[in-house]
Order: sequence, then C-alpha cells, then structure tokens
Amino acid sequence: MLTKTSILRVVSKLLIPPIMLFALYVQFHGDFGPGGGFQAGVIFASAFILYALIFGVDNARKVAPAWLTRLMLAAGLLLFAGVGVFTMFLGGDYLDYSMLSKDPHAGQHLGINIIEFGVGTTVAGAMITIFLIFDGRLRAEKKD
Amino acid sequence: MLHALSLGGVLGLLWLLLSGIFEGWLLALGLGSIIVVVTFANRMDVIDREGHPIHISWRALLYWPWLAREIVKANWDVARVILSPKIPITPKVLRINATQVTELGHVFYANSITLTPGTVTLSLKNGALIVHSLTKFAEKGLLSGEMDRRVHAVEGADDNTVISNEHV
Amino acid sequence: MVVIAYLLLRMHNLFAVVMMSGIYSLLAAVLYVIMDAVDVAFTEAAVGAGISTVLMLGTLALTSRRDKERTGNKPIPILIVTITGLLLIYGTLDMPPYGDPTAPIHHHVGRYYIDNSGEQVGPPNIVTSVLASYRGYDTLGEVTVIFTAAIGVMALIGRSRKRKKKLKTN
Amino acid sequence: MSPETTIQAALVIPLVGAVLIAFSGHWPNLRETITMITAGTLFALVASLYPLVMNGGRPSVVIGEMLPGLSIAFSVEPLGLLFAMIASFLWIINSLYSIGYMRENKEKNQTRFYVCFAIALASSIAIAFAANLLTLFAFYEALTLCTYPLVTHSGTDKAKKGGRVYLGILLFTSIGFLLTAIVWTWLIAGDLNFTSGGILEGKASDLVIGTLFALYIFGIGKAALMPVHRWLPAAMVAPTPVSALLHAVAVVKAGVFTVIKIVIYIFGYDFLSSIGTTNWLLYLSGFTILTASILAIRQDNLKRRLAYSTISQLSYVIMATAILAPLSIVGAGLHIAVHAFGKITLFFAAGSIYTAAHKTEVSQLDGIGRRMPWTMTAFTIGALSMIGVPPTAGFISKWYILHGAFDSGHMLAIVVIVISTLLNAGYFLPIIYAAFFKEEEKDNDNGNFGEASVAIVVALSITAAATVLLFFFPGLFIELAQKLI
Amino acid sequence: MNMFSSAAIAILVTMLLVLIRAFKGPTVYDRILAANSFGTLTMLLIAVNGFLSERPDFLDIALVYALINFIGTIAVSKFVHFKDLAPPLPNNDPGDI
Amino acid sequence: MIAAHLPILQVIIPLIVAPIALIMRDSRTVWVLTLSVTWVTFSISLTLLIEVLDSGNIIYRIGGWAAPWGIEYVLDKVGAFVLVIVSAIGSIVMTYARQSVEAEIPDDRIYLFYTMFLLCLTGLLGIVITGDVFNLFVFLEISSLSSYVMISLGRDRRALTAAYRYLIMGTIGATFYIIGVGLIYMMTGTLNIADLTVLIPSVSDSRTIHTAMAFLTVGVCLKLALFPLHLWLPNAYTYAPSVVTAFLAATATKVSVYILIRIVFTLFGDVNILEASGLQNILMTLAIIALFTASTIAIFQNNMKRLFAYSSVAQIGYIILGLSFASQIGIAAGIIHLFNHSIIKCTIFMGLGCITLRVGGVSVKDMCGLGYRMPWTMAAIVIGGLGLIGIPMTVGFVSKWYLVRAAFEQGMWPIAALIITSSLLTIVYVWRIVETAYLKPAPKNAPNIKEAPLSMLLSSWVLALASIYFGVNATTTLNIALEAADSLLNGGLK
Amino acid sequence: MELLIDVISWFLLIVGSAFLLVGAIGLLRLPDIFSRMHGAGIIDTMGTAMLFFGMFLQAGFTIVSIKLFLILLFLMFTSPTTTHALARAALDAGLKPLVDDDEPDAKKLALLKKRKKERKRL
Amino acid sequence: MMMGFYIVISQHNLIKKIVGLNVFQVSVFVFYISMGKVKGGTAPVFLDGFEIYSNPLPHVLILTAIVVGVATSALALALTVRIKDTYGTIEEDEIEALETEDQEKEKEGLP
Repeated sequence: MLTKTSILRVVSKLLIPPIMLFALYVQFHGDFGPGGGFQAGVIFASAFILYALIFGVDNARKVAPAWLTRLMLAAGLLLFAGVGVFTMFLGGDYLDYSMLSKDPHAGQHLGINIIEFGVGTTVAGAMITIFLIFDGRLRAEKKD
Repeated sequence: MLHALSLGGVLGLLWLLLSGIFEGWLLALGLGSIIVVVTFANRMDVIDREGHPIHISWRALLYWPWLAREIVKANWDVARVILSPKIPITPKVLRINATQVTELGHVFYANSITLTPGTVTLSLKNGALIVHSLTKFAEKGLLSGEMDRRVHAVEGADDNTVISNEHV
Repeated sequence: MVVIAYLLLRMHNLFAVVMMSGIYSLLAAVLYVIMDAVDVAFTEAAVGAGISTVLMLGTLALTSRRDKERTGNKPIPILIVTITGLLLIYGTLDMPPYGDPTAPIHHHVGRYYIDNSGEQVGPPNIVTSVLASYRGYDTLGEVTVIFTAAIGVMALIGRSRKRKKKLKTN
Repeated sequence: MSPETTIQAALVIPLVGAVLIAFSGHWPNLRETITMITAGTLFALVASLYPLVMNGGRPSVVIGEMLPGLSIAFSVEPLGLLFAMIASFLWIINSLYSIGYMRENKEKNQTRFYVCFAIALASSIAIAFAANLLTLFAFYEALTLCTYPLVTHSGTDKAKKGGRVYLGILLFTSIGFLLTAIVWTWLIAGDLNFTSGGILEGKASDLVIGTLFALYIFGIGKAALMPVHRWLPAAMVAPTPVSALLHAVAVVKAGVFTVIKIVIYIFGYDFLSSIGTTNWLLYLSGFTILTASILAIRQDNLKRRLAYSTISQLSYVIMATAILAPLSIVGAGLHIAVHAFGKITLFFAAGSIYTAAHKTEVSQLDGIGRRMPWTMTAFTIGALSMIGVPPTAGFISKWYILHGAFDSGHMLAIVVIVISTLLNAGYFLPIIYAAFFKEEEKDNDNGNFGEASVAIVVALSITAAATVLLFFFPGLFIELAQKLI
Repeated sequence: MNMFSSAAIAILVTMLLVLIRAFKGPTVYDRILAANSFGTLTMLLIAVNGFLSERPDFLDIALVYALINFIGTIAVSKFVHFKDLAPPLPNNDPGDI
Repeated sequence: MIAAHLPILQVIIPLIVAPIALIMRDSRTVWVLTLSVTWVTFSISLTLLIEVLDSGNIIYRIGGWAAPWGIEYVLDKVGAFVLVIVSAIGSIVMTYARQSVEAEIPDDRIYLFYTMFLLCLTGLLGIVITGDVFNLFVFLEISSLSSYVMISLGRDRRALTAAYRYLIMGTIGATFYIIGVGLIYMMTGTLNIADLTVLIPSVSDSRTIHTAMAFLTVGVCLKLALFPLHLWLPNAYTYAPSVVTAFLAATATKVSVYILIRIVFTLFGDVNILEASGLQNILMTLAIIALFTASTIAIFQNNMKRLFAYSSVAQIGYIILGLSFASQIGIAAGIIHLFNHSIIKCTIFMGLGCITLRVGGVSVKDMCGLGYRMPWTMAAIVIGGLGLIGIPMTVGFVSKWYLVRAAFEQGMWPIAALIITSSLLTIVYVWRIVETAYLKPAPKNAPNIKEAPLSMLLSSWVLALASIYFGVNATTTLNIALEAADSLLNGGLK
Repeated sequence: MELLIDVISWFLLIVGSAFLLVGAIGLLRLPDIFSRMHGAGIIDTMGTAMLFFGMFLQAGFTIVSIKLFLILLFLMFTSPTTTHALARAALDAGLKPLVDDDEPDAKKLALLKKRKKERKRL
Repeated sequence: MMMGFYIVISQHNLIKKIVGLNVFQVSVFVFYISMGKVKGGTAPVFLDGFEIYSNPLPHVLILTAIVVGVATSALALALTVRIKDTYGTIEEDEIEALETEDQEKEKEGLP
C-alpha cells in the first residue's frame, strides 16, 4: 500500500484539514466570489476522497458511516425544501426568502446562506456516498 | 487535545487569510466551520504530531529560503541539460540513508529531494531513500548530504521519539 | 479540444481515455474562465476533472481497462452526426455574433439581473443571487438530481449491511 | 313497472344471471335452474313491452353519454322488439336443449358456456333495443367477443382455428368498415339516432351514399353476405347449442337486423329507392343466395350444410330489404322470425343426432328416421319451412317477399327466389328421404341408439311446433313488422 | 503588449507541448505525468487570466485546480498501481445502504 | 392559505418526503408514507383541475419573483389534466405496489425503491406544472434518473442493459433538448414559456429558431419513444420491476408527450410551427409507421411485457398522430388517448405484475391456462386488451373514434383507414393472449397458484372498471380534452 | 517604485515562462519516464514559482497575494508528493529507469532488491 | 461537440460511451457560456469600476446542467459496474450476444 511510503500519508494528514476548511470557506463566500454550496460540497467530498485513498475505504467508512452520509443527503435536501415551506408559513411564496426577516435584504441573505448550506451538505453527502460505494464494491467482487 | 486546539488556531488564521472579510456573521460562520473541520479531522484521526507538525514550523521557516536557492540552482542545471542539443544526462539510481529520526523528517527530506529538479525520490522505506538523479550536478549535490543535515536540523535534534506508525 | 475528442475516439486504452477526458474538461474550464464564467469554471474543475475522473477510475477498477479494437467507421452514426452537425451550423448562421452586447440575450432577463440583483437580493455575486434566489427552485431541482443519483448508486451497487443476503441478478 | 324500468331490467337481468351462474358453477342443478329462470324472466319482460309498442309507444332509456352528443341509449321499436322477443324466447328453449346436450355429451367448462350464453343474450337484447348506431355498434362488438369463447368451446386446435376465423372476420369487418361508416355518417349527418325516414337524406351526394352503404353492408359481417360469409361455416366447430344460438337466435339475426335497421332508420328506404347507387345489393344478395345454396348441396357435414343454408337464408332477408318495397320489408322482418324458428329446429335436430348417434355427416344418416322419429320429424318440419312449403312458416315470409318484389317489379328477385327454393329442396329433401326411406347401414359399430334425452326432444319439438303454428297464427309478428312501414 | 498576455501565451504553448507528450505516451505514466503538468499549467493559466482580465480575485478557482490536480493524480497513480483505488480490508463491512 | 400554495405543494410534498423516506428505512413505514403522499398529490391535482376548469389558468410565482425573472408555475387545462393522470396513476400503482415490490426487489433496497418512486413522481409532476423551459429540463432529469434506477432494479440481468440504453438515449434526448433551449434563449433572452410565446414570433424566421425547434422535437421524441427513436423502450419496460413498468408506461412517456405539446402548441403556438416547418407531415408519417411496425413486432413477441411495450410504442403513435392533425379535435383526440392509454396500459401491466408475483414470469408459457388459475387478474388484463383494440364501451374506443373523426375532418381519408387497419393488428396480439390464457391448458407440472393478493387485484380492477366507465361515459374527460385543446390552440399559457 | 515593481515582475514572468517552456521541452525530449519527471519538476517549481512571484508583485499586499501565496505553498507540498506517488507506481509496475552505462541497471536493481530483503530480515 | 456525440452512438464500449456523453455535454455547456459572454464585459460579480458584466443566466443554467451531467455519469458508471458483474464484459456487442442467448433460452422453455 502506498501508505507504506509514508510520504503520502504525512502530506495528506497535513492537507486534509485545510482542504476541508477551504471547502467551508467556499461554502460561505459564495456570495462574494465564485463558489457556493455545490462547489463546497465537492471540495469537502474530495478531502474525504483523499482520505479514503490514502487510508483505505474501511477507515473512511468508519469516519462517515452509512447512516451519516444518508443523513447528510437527506438533511441537505430537507433543509432546502424546508426553507421554502417555512417561507410559505410566513406568508410568502415558496422559497421567498424575503419573508425570513423584516428586512427583505437580510432575509434574502439569510435564505441564500441556508439553502447553499443545504446544497453543500447534500452534495458532499452524495459525493462521499458515491465514491465510497464505488470503492467498497471491490471487496464484494473479489470475494465472490 | 493540544494539537486540536492548535490546529483550530491555524485553521482560524487560514480562514481569516482566505476570507479577508471581518464581519461578525462570517466570523461566526468561520468559527462554526473550524469546529466542524476539527471534529471531522478528529474522527479521521489525522490530528497528531505527524498530521499537524506545529512543533517544527519555526525552524522550517528558516529552511525554506535555503531550499529555494537550491531549487533555483538545480533548475538552472537541468534546464541547461535539456536545452543542450545532445541532452548530456547521466541518470543514476542512488540509495541514500536518511539521518532523520522521525518519519516526518524522512518525508520532509524526501519531498525536498523531489522538489529540486534533477532528483526524484522513488521510494522511501524506514529511512532508506532510493533516488533517481538526472545529472552529475544533482547527484553530487545529493551525495554531499547538505540537505540531509539541514532537514535533520529542522526536525529538531532533541526530538528523538519515533512516532509509532499505526497505519503500516 | 477537437483533437482531444478525436483521440478519445481512437484510443483503446480506457485508462488513457479517462485521463484525456479529464484534460478535456480542464480545457473546458479554461474556456469558461476566459469567457468570464468563473462559477462554472469552478464547478467544472471540481466536478469534471476531479470527481468524474475519480469515479471513472473506480469504474475501470471494477471493469476492464481496454476496449476491444475495431476497425471501420459505422456509416449510420456518421450520417446522424453529420446531419446534426450541419443542422447546428445552419442554426448558427442567424445567431448574433460572439460577444455582441446588443444580442437579445443581454437585454431581457440577463440585463434585469445585472441591474437589479444587487438591490433586490444583495450578494455581489450575481450568479449566486440568480442561482439561489431568482432561480432558487432550479437549484432545488439540481440538489434533488444529485440526491437521486446518490440514492441510485446506493440502490444499484451499494453493499448490503447483512452479508448473507446478497443481491442476485438473474 | 314502467316501460323504462322494463328496458333496463331486460338489459340487466341476463347480466345478473351471468354473474349468478358464474358463482353457482359448482352446483350444476342450481346453475341451470338460474339459467332457465333468467331466460324466462327475460322473455316475460320483453313480451310485456309488446302491447305498448303495438300502440305506438317508443319507450327509451339513456344510460350514459359516451361522447358529447352521443349516448348509450336504448329505445324500443317494433323491429327491435321482434328481434328481442325471438331471441329471448328461443333462449329459453335453447337453454333447455343445452342442458340436455351438455350433460349428455359431458362437455367441459359448462359454467363458462352458460355465462357466455347469458352475456351474449344481454348483448343481443341491447342490440335489439339500441337507440342509435353507436350503442348498436358497441353491443355488436360485445356480442362478437362474448360468443368467441362459445365457438372455441372445445379448446381443440380446430376449434381455435375456427374461432380465429370467426373473430377475425367479424372484428375486421366491423372495425374496418362499420366503424368507418359510422364515423362518416356522424360527420355527414351530425347524428346517429335511429330516426324514421333516415337521417341522411339530402346530406350527401349519391356517390357518397353509395359508398357509405357499401361500407355498412360489408361492415356488418354478421349478416354473412358473400364474400364475408366465411366465418359462419368456420364457426361450426362449436357445440350444437352454440350453433343454434349463433345461426338462429343471436349473431346472424343481429347482423340482418342491423342491416334492416340501417336501411330503415339511417338511410330511409324511400330515400334509398330514390337513388340508384344501391341496386347492387340486390344482385349481390341474389348471388349469395344461389351460390350458398349450391355450396350447401356439396357439403356432407350436416352442420356445414345447415350453415350454408343459413347464409343463403340470410340473404333472403337482405334481398328483401334491398327490394325496398313496403311488403318485402315486412317479409324481411318476418323472415327473421321464421328462419329463427326453422333453423333452430334444424340445428337442434343435428345436435340430437350427434348426441344420440355421434353422427355428423349427411351420408351417415341413412335410415335414422326410424330410430329417432321425433328428431327427424322436427327436422322435416324445419326443412320444409326453409324451402317454404306450407303449412310451415317459411311460406308466409317468402310469400311476402315475393309479393314485395312483384310490386316493385324486381323480376330478378323473383327468379332468384324460385331457383333457390328449388335448390333448398335439393339439399334438404335427400336428407329426409335418406332418413326415412333408406336402409340403415349394417356394419354400424355404435349400433344401438334411440332418441336423445328428453330435454333435447322437448326442445326441438317445441320449436318445430312453433314453426308450424306460425303458419297458422302469424299475426303476432306480421302486425309487429307492419309497424315498420 | 501586456506582460500577462505574454505569460499566458507561454503557458498555452507549454500546454500544447505537454499535450503532445500526453498523446505520445508511450507508457501510462507518461500520460499521467503530462496530465499532472497540464493541470498545473491550467491552474497557472487561470491565475494569469485573472490578472489579464483585471479581476484577480478569483484565485479560488486556481486553488481548487491545484487541489483537484493533486487528488486526481494520486488517485490515478494508485489506480495504475493497484488496479483499484483504495483496497478495503476484509472482515470489516459496515455496509453502504 | 394552503389553497394558494397548492401548485407548489403538489410537487414539493413528494420531494420532501423522499429524504424522509431515506431516513426512515423501514420498508413498511416507507410504503405507508409513499402511499399517503401519492394520494395527497392526487387529491391536490384534482382540486387544481377543478379550479382550472372553473376559473382559468393558475399562476404561482416561486420565490416571489415575477414571471420572466423568476420561475413560475403555470397550470392550464392541459397541464391540470395531465397532472391528474400522473398523480392518479401514481396513487393507484402505489396502492398496488407493496407485495409486488416485496417480491421483486431485495429487502434492503425497498426503501430506496420507494424513495426513487417519490422522486420520479416529483419529477413528472414538476415537468407538467412548470412554466419555465429550463426548470422543465431539471425535473425531466429527476424523473429520468430515478426511472433509470427503478428499471435497473428488475430481476432479469437484461434490466441493466435496458436501463443503460435508456440512460444513454435519454441523456442524448435531454442534451438535445438543452441545445434547443439554448438556441431559443439566445434569440429571445428568456426562458419563461409564456414570455417565449410572445417573443418567438418576432424571430421565428431565423434559422436559429428552426434549428432549435428541430433539436427540441428530436430530443423530446427520444424521450417519448416515437418510432425510430423507440429502441430503448421495449427492453426497459420488459425487464423493469412490474410496478415500475406499470407506472412508467402510464406516465413517463405521457409526460414527454405533454412536453411535446407544450413545445409545439405553446412555445411555437403563435407561429403555427407544425405547418410552417413541415413537421406535421414528418410526425404524422412517423406516427403511422410506428402504428404498424410496432404492432407487427408486438405480434411476434413471446414475453407479454415486451409485447405490451411494443404496443406502447404503437399507442404513442396514435397520440402523436392526433396531435399532428393540429386541429381541435385532433389534439383533443391525442389528449384523450393519452389519458385512456395510461389507464389501459397501467391495468395491463399491473395485471402482468400479479402474474409475475404468482407464476414468476410472463412468457407465453406462463400464461397458459391462466384464465382459470387467476381468473380475476386475467379478466382485468382482457378488459385492458379490449380497450387497446378499441372495442366500444371501453376507453380505447373513444379515443379511436376521435382520431378517426379528426382524420375525416381534415379530409385525410387514407389516414383514417390506416388508423382503423392498425387497430386490427392490435386485435391479433391481444387475441393471442386471450387464446393462451383461456384455451391452452396449463402445463401438467404447473404448481398450484393462488389468485393475486387483494390489494393488487383491487387496484387493477379499479383501473379496469375506470376504463369501462370512461368508455361509457366519456363526456367529462372529453370535454376537458376539448377545452384543453381549444385553449392550446388559442393562447395556451397566456 | 511602481516602475521598478513592473520591471521586476516582467522579469519574473518572462523567466517563469521560459522555464515552463524548458520544462515542457524536457518533458518531450528526455528519454524515459523517470527523467521526464525532472522536466515536469521544472514546470512545477521554477516556472510556477516565478510566475506567482511576478503576479505577487503586481497584486501588492492584498487578499489576492495571500491567496497566491497559499496556492504556492499548497503546490510545494503536493507537487513532490504526486511526483513521488507516480514514480513509485511506475517503479512498482516494473518500469526500470535508464541509468548511465557505468553500471548495468539490471545488476543494480538486483542489488537494490537484495538490500531490501536484507533489511527485511533485520 | 459532434465528436462526442459520435462517440456516444458509435462506440461499443460502455465506458467510452459515457466519456463521449460527457464530451458531448461539455460542448453544449461551452456553447451556452459563449452566449453569455459580452465583449469587454467581466465576470458577473459586482465590483466597483466595472460597468459591463457578462450575462449571469447561462452560468446559472450550466451550473445546474453540470450537476445533472455528473449525476448522470455517476449513475451510468454504477450501471456499468453492475453490467460488468452480471455479464462479465462491457463491450456492447458481446452483451448483445449474451442477451440473444438469454432470449433463446427463454424461447426454448416455450411449449
């Protein structure tokens, strides 16, 4: 395994936390520059993929067990859709963020942030799920 | 725990550098992000001396300029070789024993070697490096052991504990 | 890019094909940046060059790495493709020139976003305002798509928790 | 009970009967009792409408609006009532006969048989009472479909093949031509209701009317006009009660009934006779009469011979209609009834022979009259009626048709009728002769047989008697038929 | 002529050269190497383009490129090395669904 | 308050429940959840239909943004009608689904299956109700992706390749659609359907718009499996799990037809694109070829599901044929056949699902003698088959009647004749099944089988009876179809 | 001052570009995979660094330059790592580096392997 | 663009098809983005000193489309894996041959 050479292991240990942070930075700075939930989700997932590559799928699965990825998947989507429903209860149309606050501007801002977060969560969950499944598949096959 | 905290600190700095916006809202988000990242990192078990080598950072800063100079020199050398019509290369595979104590040090050394053009680390195992060198100049520079010594110094001579490697 | 695409067609080492498609997508991303679509380039970089490639590699690992070599072009696909291509070229004849600021596309909805999003929505990134607010519902759909894909992959090749019950086909 | 309710009841009762029969399948006695009761009730209901219709009443019911402006609706008029009465009456007798036949031959799937029979009857009644072409067409198809299991009853390959021909021709013609004609009619007239005097007059050119007429005539495959007659002989694979129902009661009568209805209520016979583009029907039907008769002579299988006879007899009705004279139309209506009784008698007899002696070919019938006197007497009566010899009912209807033809100067029709009468005689009389006067073949294996079971004999006796009675008391039907004109 | 555009042209030329290597192979590793360099160059190009169009504040993209390039190359190397990406250990099956 | 939000709730409810279902995981709970959702959507769609019929188009602005800037939901009569079809079929199929799904899909994937089903429903409903061409694409993809997965969950290994082929074809179709949308957007600068309707006439002469039209049509035709582009359909329907086949056959292609209607009659409604571009003739020809080819192929199939899949291709031909007349009656015929065919095909495929459950397969050999062994199921299938032929008193007759009428009205005699002739082909294949089921004896060693479970039978019969009811009393549906056709020809979403 | 910065950054950019080209040429001309890695190394280090420094100067001390710096830092970590991973993979796959003639490479590799084994025994 | 399309419909290898699909889609994306470009414009992120911005709408659309594209690819790849599992090949013609076999088997079982 490549981890035996330890170069990869050390470097990735070093880099994974910053990558994750960078992902979250992209997540929350989508308003100001390029980026947003989707990109953030992918980057977050790629940090994870890096981890899985270096430390193996099993360890990765321990960090993100099936229930967690599932929860991430569902929670993000629910968050997004839930905001819409919430605005509906506040008297606006579906996804009308202006309702979220007295000041429409602040409402929009809040709404965008929340839904972007939802997007990010789902995307990260989805990407991690997909990758781990693709890789986890190997063992099942080899055993047969 | 200490590592986690310091990681948090470093990440916080990174956040500020990246963001460049100092509004309360974003700072709060940044804090939240850091907590999330640290939690995940903890789960991943990457927070240790290896993964977060805060203890060598100061010495490393001094090492960098030297390395940069080496890189420039090596670049010049390799560029000359490439551009000369005959491509006068003398590729060699060398085996070198690194004198560093920790694996982190080995990695540091190996990467420095690779970073300088003309030499590429092919393999690193328990302090034994196998290096591919392209030119005589690179070979000489490598065999002189200068870099080895410097990396060892960065690592910190007093630090003799070998990190147990649970992933091997 | 055309060259890469052609090579993709000719190559038989699937691995190389995957690499090339990665490069292709990188190039596309460069184009996006040049055409001022930073967000898109961002995404394409992360997705096209990154995730897609990794996923394809994963698939290659599970399947095979070479494609059977065949000779000869197939006439029907070529015909279809030629017709489609000609049609597209035909369609481009009446298009506004590239980058023309007077094109209708820049005056109707797009203009409105540029003029009003700062005031109505707020974020300096117009793309974000449009994406998340004006067309937020599209984004919801997009998230649903990716959600669907994840569940689909789970349903298709996810391993069961219980070992004894293996998914049997046929 | 109001007339409307009666109509509804008449439509629903056979269906209810069908369901009950289906559920009582495990108890044959109960099942057959239900069949008989249903049949009896149905007849009673239909007959109860007679006085009203005779007094000019036209009770009607609308069930649902199928298409905007087009309803599933029912309305009772004389011809329909005539048909309904014949059908429901003969169902009683046919049921009686079936009980004997099915039990004696130990047929399989008897429950299915009775269920389909009941549904077929429901469809027939619905056809009879249909108030517009669409309704008629709907139940026309329903009749085809629900008789299909009856035709293929035995489930053998031959039966399946016959069933396929049966279904293929009937559905092909009805969907291919009849439906087209109906849609076309609707587009021209904007209406599909059966209206006295027709709905098409003055709405389209003669050529269009001619084409439309042709579509109708060939679309109504059940009328078995050549060249769409082939299903009828093919359907002879069915058990005899089915053949009886098909050829005497429901299917073919539904066909000619539809023809008459269309001629009278869609085109209007005055209108038709005023344009010349429909004369070909006369020739075609004449041709069919003669050809079918000649073919009948050549058949050795008794049932097939009867089938060709049916084809020829149906064309009588069509020809009578095509003459377009008032009297001939009365004759046509009458002939429906007469032929029904006559032919059902013949089929009953054929079935009886099959049941008792397991004989199916004409050539095997030598001397059978002595062993089965009842059956063969009935057969003789039926045959005479087909030929048109008094004192059987066949004479009366033929007389009306001839009269009509004479009135309108269609000499050709008269010639055809005369020749065909001879031909009829030509294929029936030898059988009768052989049955009563020829010696039985000695080397007969299944030597000892007598009459068929009581139910069969009773049934065929009733129809034979009715055939004769109709000659003496035709008033019931004549009056009804005269209401048509 | 702007200094950045000259740099951009140089990068483009370099990209072309690298691409040639990628096509020529001959081994898989050559291609990977080329692809890796190509990624680096793309990143550079994007950075330079930022300056070229006077909007240098989109360097995040370049950063993402560097990141993706890194992960991609590692994945590829591992793939060609082991024929799969991250071989899981046996007897340890948490399940995916 | 809720009433005003019904258009969005229609789509959002299944969407929200999907992730909930994912978390729930217990297959029984998830089924109950899905079932209730489908019924809720059904009642919502009915309410909406009534509202649209009463008071005209409903417009809902998502996010509170006015039409061309934001995405809006627009519901006109056609849309509301299709909405009812989709959600009705959805709810009935779900009622039917439980046992069938439990039998055909691995236990631990059932909850994923239901989640997929919900997503597919979301996608289909979203397509119908949206007033934005790009939003339509997004929902199209939601429904497509989930249907690929659902198809590939079939037990036969060929389900996989079928799904793969569908995926490739579907994606090409979607991409074509996107190209078309792009070209239109380029010329007009808007994505809103109502807005486009206004803007397109001014640029309709340009070659770009013609190209766009071509791409849109081809893309959508791929999805709806119009004749030469139908290759993905037979296998996909054959090897998918029964529930999926029943659902998709009744809804997915129908919704694609709906998209075509929107493109042809709404987007390009003011420029009368059908006649202007010769598209009318092309569609008509293809539709007729589809009728004959597909029916003929169907005759020779031994697998019942495949047989009816081919029959679907033929029936889609009828729908397209009706639309291509571009007259009120013609469009109404298309719409009504869309409705009728949904009912019929759903009945049949649900019946086949029952057979799969009890017998294990639906090849000719499995069908032998089934008329006695599973009388109720077979009766339902036969009723469906009769509807397919177009026997009067079934829904099929009504649509055929209108098709023929439309053809006559346009003076296209040969086409009327062809329509009628093609239904004769239908007789052939339907009758083959009847013969096998009722006349061929069951194989000697056939295991004793029970009739299908009540819930499955009941749902099949509800639809079978519906096909009779709407055949006898078609006025309601026809009036809606006629009104819808009228509104399409006169303004559409405006 | 500004002029000076401009000149320096010009210089750096030109040098960086030149190194890029050199690296690419190396990538093309060098004989085997291992030596080509050195060419790629030039692109990764000198070329990139020079260009970045050039841009750095242009940007001044802003968020942009911080990001530039971060990217460079990141590259300095990752580029040797990827090169190493690749080299390692190539080596394990059985590709033998071309070596100078003074020692036949087969012999050398055999020696290497022997040593590896010895170490393992220890 | 057409090249990708050609790959999709002409190639027999399932993975190559997917790659082709990607290429095809990416070309469409590029086409969209090129619509949004305005000469002299800049990226649609507000910044003082810039007046002309590129049209943001195509960007938004393509963002969504990219996501859809990757989702599709992921599914297609998953399917490919399954196909490889059950058929043992990912060549279309070989799969077709196997399918015909299946079909034959089915027919054999018929009465």
